[in-house]
Amino acid sequence: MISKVRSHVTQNEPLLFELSSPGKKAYQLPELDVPPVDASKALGAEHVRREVEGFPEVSEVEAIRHFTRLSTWNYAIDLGLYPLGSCTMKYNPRLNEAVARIEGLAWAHPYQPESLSQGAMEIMSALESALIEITGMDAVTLQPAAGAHGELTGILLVRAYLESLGNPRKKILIPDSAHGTNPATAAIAGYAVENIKSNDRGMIDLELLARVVDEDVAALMITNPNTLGVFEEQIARIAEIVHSKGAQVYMDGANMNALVGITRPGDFGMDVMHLNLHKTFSTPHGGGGPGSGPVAVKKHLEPFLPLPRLTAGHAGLRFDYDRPRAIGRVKAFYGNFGVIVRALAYIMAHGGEGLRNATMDAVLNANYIRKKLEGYYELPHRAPSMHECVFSDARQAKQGVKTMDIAKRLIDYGFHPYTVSFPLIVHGALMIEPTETESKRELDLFVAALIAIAKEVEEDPEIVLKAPYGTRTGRVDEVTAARKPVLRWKPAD
Amino acid sequence: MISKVRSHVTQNEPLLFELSSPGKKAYQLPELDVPPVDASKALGAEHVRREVEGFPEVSEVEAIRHFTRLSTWNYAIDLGLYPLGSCTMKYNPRLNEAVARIEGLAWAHPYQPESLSQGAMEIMSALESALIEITGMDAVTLQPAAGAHGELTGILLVRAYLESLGNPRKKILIPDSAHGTNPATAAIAGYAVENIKSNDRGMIDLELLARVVDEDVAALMITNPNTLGVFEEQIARIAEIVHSKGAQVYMDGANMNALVGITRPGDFGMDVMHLNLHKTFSTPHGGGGPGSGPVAVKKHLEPFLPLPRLTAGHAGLRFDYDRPRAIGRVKAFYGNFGVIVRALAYIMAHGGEGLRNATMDAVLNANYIRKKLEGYYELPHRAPSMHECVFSDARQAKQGVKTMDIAKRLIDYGFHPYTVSFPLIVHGALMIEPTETESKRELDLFVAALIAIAKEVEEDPEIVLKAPYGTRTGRVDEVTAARKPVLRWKPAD
Amino acid sequence: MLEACGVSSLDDFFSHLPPDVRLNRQLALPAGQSEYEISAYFRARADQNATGYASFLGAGVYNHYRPVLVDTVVSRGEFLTSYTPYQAEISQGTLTTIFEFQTMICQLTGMEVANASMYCGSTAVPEAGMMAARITGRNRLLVARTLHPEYREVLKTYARYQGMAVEEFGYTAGHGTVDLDDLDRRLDDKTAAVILQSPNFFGIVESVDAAADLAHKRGAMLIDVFTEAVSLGLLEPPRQADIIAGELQSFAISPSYGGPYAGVIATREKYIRQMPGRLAGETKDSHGNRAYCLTLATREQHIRREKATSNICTNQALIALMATVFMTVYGKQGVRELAEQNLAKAHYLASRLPRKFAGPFFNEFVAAFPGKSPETINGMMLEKKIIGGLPLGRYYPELEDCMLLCATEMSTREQMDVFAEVLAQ
Amino acid sequence: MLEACGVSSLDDFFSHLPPDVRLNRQLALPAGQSEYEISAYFRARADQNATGYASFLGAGVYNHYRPVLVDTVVSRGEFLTSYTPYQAEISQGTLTTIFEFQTMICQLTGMEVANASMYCGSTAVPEAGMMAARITGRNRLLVARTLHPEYREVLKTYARYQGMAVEEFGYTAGHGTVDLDDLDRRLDDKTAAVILQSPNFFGIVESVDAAADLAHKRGAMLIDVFTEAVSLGLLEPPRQADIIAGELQSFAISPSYGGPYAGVIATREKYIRQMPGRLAGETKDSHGNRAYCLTLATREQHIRREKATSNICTNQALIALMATVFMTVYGKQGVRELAEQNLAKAHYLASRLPRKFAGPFFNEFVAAFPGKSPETINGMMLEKKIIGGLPLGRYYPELEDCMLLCATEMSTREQMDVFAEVLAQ
Ligand SMILES: Cc1ncc(COP(=O)(O)O)c(C=O)c1O
Ligand SMILES: Cc1ncc(COP(=O)(O)O)c(C=O)c1O
Repeated sequence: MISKVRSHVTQNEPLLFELSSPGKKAYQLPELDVPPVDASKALGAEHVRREVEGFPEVSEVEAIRHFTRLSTWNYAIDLGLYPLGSCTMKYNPRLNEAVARIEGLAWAHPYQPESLSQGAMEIMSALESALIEITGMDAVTLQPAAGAHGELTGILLVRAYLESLGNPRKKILIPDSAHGTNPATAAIAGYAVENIKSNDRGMIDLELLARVVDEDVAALMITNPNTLGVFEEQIARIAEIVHSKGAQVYMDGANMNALVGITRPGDFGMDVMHLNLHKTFSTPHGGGGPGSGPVAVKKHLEPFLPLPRLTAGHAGLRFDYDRPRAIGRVKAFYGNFGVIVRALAYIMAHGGEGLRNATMDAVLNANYIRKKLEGYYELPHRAPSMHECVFSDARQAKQGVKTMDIAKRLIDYGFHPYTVSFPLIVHGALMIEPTETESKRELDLFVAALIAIAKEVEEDPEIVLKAPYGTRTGRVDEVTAARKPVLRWKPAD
Repeated sequence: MISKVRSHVTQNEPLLFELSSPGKKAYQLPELDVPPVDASKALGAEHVRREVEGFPEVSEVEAIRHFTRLSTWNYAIDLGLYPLGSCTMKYNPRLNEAVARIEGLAWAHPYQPESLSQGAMEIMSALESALIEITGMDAVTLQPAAGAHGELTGILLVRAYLESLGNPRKKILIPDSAHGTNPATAAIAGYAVENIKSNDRGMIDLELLARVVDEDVAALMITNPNTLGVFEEQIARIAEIVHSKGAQVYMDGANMNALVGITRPGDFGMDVMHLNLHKTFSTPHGGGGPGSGPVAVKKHLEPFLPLPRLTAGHAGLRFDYDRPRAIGRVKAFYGNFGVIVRALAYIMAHGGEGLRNATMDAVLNANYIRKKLEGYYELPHRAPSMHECVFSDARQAKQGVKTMDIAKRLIDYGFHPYTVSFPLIVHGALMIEPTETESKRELDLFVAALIAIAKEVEEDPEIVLKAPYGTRTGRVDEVTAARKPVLRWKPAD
Repeated sequence: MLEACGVSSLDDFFSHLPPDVRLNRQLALPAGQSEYEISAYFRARADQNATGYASFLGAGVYNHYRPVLVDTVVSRGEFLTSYTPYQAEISQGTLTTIFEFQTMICQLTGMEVANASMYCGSTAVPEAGMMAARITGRNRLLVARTLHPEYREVLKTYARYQGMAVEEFGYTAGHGTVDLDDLDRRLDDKTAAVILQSPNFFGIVESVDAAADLAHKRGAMLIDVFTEAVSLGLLEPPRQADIIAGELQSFAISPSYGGPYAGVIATREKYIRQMPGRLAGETKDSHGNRAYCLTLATREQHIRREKATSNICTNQALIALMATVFMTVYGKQGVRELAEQNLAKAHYLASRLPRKFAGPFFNEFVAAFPGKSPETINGMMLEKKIIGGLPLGRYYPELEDCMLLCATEMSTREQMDVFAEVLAQ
Repeated sequence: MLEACGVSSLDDFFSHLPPDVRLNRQLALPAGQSEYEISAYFRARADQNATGYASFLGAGVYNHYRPVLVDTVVSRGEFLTSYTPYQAEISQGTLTTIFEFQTMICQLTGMEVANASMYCGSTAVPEAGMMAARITGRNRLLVARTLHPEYREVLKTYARYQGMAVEEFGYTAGHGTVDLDDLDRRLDDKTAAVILQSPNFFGIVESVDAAADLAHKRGAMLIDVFTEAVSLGLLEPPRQADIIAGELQSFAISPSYGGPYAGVIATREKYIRQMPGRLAGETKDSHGNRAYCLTLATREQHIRREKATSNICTNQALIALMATVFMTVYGKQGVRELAEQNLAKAHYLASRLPRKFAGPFFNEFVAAFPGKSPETINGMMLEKKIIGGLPLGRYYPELEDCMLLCATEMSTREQMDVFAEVLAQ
């Protein structure tokens, strides 16, 4: 009945520290070609430690087996559909990994002379130009390390800009559907957060907006398409309203995968936005990162972009540090260059048309899933879906089955779950983003699994409540983990 | 009770051809920068095919998922102990993979000018010298592609040598404990095979040998340590006896992992031998290959080594094609260079002392297992073990359980089985070679598993007879496979 | 599929977008290219960069050997292409490695808890500063001028709008260590934390505990920063520090022109709930087996929103895994031997050059060339295929005739001799 | 562990070896080196080889792009570090890929069965010859002079002691294709097989079926050989052949100075039991699920010993997997487009050079330079960072003023223009 997976022996493995035994080593250093130095003499005995207590000691084969065995406990894009809403878990071309490791790029030191860094700088400038074309904005900084970091950068730009006009203002408006990083960012930037309620179509309520926007509002942080996967149809009007009171519109671009090649934030009134290269532009998520969150702005914000700015000099590209109005630095060096390389490789592989096709396929796949499942799961908002669709567990909840239970049961069917209980405006949300790289075959299996689970909920909810069964690790007790935190290994005494 | 493994969901996957759908592609070619050519015009319509019928059409993500999913159905050294007797499944340092892929080596064309191949040639000559030192022989050819290929080369050398003395002779003596490639090789080299029975210590019976060696005998093919893992203590005498009748001694060096740094075939009278670089010198076995089977010889056989010979010329290294007495070529080009690179890297990493230590650890591990298991499994030969030990299923057979059943049950305990029913002189053999790269921890788990199985055989043989249970694939019906061979996929009609 | 969706063309999916915001042309980007062309492009760019140069650059980014095992591990699709391990039952691989990472960071730093990673060292510092502000309820940060200059810049950017005052204190001209008197003078009851780096930007080992005592006397916290993780193989960690913020680039993370790297924050158990970033914790599964999961999420933005301890979401997991593999490969003996080699190499180079400061140094030091310009010296070096040190004038006007030099286990005696000889001329 | 073994030192394990055969010193090899030193050594060797040259060498080893996916797949430990799949229950991954390999080789060659791989093309040929001898009970092999010269040498070495006579037949001076009249003259009732290559060593497409008809008339078999697998994307396979022996190096197997490569033998169902090498077959497991296993082992040395069809044991599994991934990545459209590009490139180059033969060619051709020596021409090319073609004099005295040139999808128009211009001078 479950056709996607079968269970198979997988190796157990202790922690490194339990595996460790004195004297084992997995390394060898070249012989020292200079006189050895007595550490206590050179540094002072009080500065020299006896040893790194508890540090592991294993052989090379134990090391590779350790990590290989652990890896088999993971699910991954390379194994199947990973429909996490808002995360854009698309397939990441392996070519990107290869080019990022080319010696002259991977081993470039950020302080090596600019004359010997032109290749790296050209890559950065090529990506900046591509992102400007894709977003329709006027300038881009590649410095931010991730989306949230881009948000902070963007809001600081807004603040610096407003300050330059005499008043930084007090608050930031954020729809209740927004991602958690939006309000968290606003707070760090020293702003008060005012949440605005979405209307029943899951979009911004224009009347409400008009009422709350005033001279205290620094900016509206809007996600478009929003976290329901819905395009804010009144986006142009929204921008007008915000601008009419001298406030700025910040767009969270995490969902650009729904827009690339179709419409450009710069063309619908956005003042500043960030992009998640690690989502839309395919850097593998690596179990949580790294990312890269470039910020794109309109002309009026350009003077405030972080230091340094990449500029064309007479002797090729150079970094400009002489920008008095800049907000300063948000990160050492120039950004997550390795991720920048991957994103450019991805854009080069697709080209303009390819990027547009990817967007259309992403939207097609989301709508296909929505259509196939709307008969089985509650669809709280009926507005057209873009790259993702959001159901709720309303029907299943009647049987006492929650979205998390359905998610766990999906694992038995051989899939990674969707995003659970986000966005907050949907109670018991199932947020599904398939991305463009999934085949119809994989989507059909996924749909079939969710339909089968819906049936299980009707016939025998218990099955679903105790899932998963097929995994080497049963349902994990997260409550105890938080109540009595054990955050590191300690030798049993 | 089984502490080494737990079962976990693993992805199912159809064959490529079932996955395929028209129009999908995982490749992109650069745009053609020359005029296209009409194939039918250029080649003649009759030479041009319509298409490659049935060839797969999949996307890049489908391709990588296909092979990633399939890979999870395999056991491997990277996952655990792989105690296949006679196969020397040791851990293969990943560095070897990296160096073999260095562009100037991986992309060297065998016909590029010798002046632009000195690096590759130096590597070959460095390995030749190392192998000469390790074997104590006088010359080495790296041309053979694997052990069996080396055997053929070696026997052809013997034949050419004897021919040069006027008589190639008729037969080759081979102990009944020998690997199947030995007799198969002798046959291809045009010799009759005479098997000689081992004595009850599993070694060559000197009286018997003295009786059978005569002027018709071209060579004795001997494996030392032999396939019981036993060192032929009379090896020097054996060589004398064979030589006394003008015959040659060929040593199958597949078990060199027991001798490196301890004793050298060249020092105990061997005339010619092959080495399995993919065993002793750690090229990963890759699911069946590639290998490399260099042949080492004493001076008198050197003139007959295959063409071309690597030699030092005035302008660096060169290949000598002008060797009238050579047996000719056994392979196009110069040998499996990529494997040669790996073997040299392995030797460089260990150094002389490291290689010797590896040998001693390999012997230690085998003896440890022998000691721990001799109380539970029949040890048909009590002679001291070198790198492997061979048990028999005699005790378990009384319960109707055969070595193959025990092997399958081992899989449930999280291990790859030992070599089953080889050597042929041991009925129902369990041939165990742990290699030096295994930790005591892994060995103890393995020993515990075999002991537990021995108990199961006593208490409830049925369990063992139906194993494995934990795998995604149950016991495979090999009989039907051979009776009605299905050797390729065909579209269902 | 279109049919199933009840539309006739892909365009229909976008028909609800206001026409005037639609892009009515293809993006003006070159046509899609093949793998071969793309790798050719990046190889060509790489060739424009420095290749085949010896280098004595450090200053927060160090040239250490990357064991082959590192890429072997992080290239496995199961690690490379998995998401943040929110679904513990199919993420135990990642979760276990994070737990091991947290443990090893604690062992290295002598702290009780460490998080799963921050973006990098430079952003870990302001996060630590904000953490101290929350804990102490104070809003003034005293930062050493011997902290990496770019880290200080980032700190100021972050602090500026949170009503956090950032004030710098100096270093002693003779030893190049923090000026404890200056620090003591500036300490007051509003000071949330004192922030310093050891080995500091000049490569000199600071007496962190002394600074800690001064800070603690005024109820302020001590935040110690490290940029050269390899030093921890040999250096006694600052037991008196309250928070340690560091950069792990030295642990098998390639320089990659400035990123991605991995930062980390470690502290005492009692401050856990004020810590930013993800944490993996141990628990049990429904069968009673040991299992791991992300925990204490109530600190984080997706739960706490504007009240979160930080806005960080995506972190540097895969890069932290590189560091985890590195620490595993070198292990207890290796991290020490590696540190000892770095110490020996740097001292060999220093023995042949005019040192500016007398303080004890690890693998970096400041060389002074009175009357000469470091840029000119570097120019001479380039001709020998050597990238010299970092000229310090831009960051420290008083050190305009100085450069910061670094030697690691990768620096050969031969390269160092050439460097010294060129100087001698 | 020593204790458990009841010995006091590791040496005790060797005490039973006769003292006079013991090595009483350490091996005279350099001390063990670090990863860093070893990779430095091999990089230095690599730099002594040709790097950064354009090349027009083919002659059995072709310069085709290797898709990144190939190493991604073969680097997975589960494929890289597994043994021959004798234990089917934990080897389904390898077995399935072999089954897919066998199928795709059949699809490419038009044969009914293919084995799991041979060492290489050059050793697959004698194996095919021996196979034909077993099937026909005859012992004479007629081999075309247009078969790769080194393949012919290997064939002779193998055949020599098995009482197999190897005789060559010629090619036509005009077209460079096999001389059918000469073949017909030499065919007799002792002839086990006729062996020829298409595209042949000169790059020219042979009329294999015509030769097959002649062979079959005399009850001999026809063995077709290919060295350039890419040609099969475009060329009609020789339906009349009885056995096809080929080299798959073109399918993502790097030239690697001559190996490891992967050979293959394909034939008709009725000859399976005379086939050398491993075969994977489909069957069921105890649950009735489809499964694969190695089969027909009764042909092989480990069962049949001296009566085996071949002595091959270890084959080229991992290399064959590279070819499998390559065929998957390119697929139906790709193998054709790739072949078409090779055709176009070679014809562009040929259009600017004096061709020796008139026969239809794929991506290689013979260029003749009357009065000039190919070596001198190549010398001129080297100065332009171009490695020219293979001088044919060594293999074909009558072609001493000729070289064999190859162009693939990797050859750029620019390189080819430079080549032609240098010649023009
Ligand atoms: C809508 C949205 N905004 C912002 C973010 C934050 O991006 P990052 O995780 O790169 O900091 C995310 C990522 O989950 C997101 O989904
Ligand atoms: C004892 C012995 N001899 C010869 C061989 C043949 O070597 P290869 O498989 O490399 O042809 C083997 C390999 O299994 C072996 O174990």
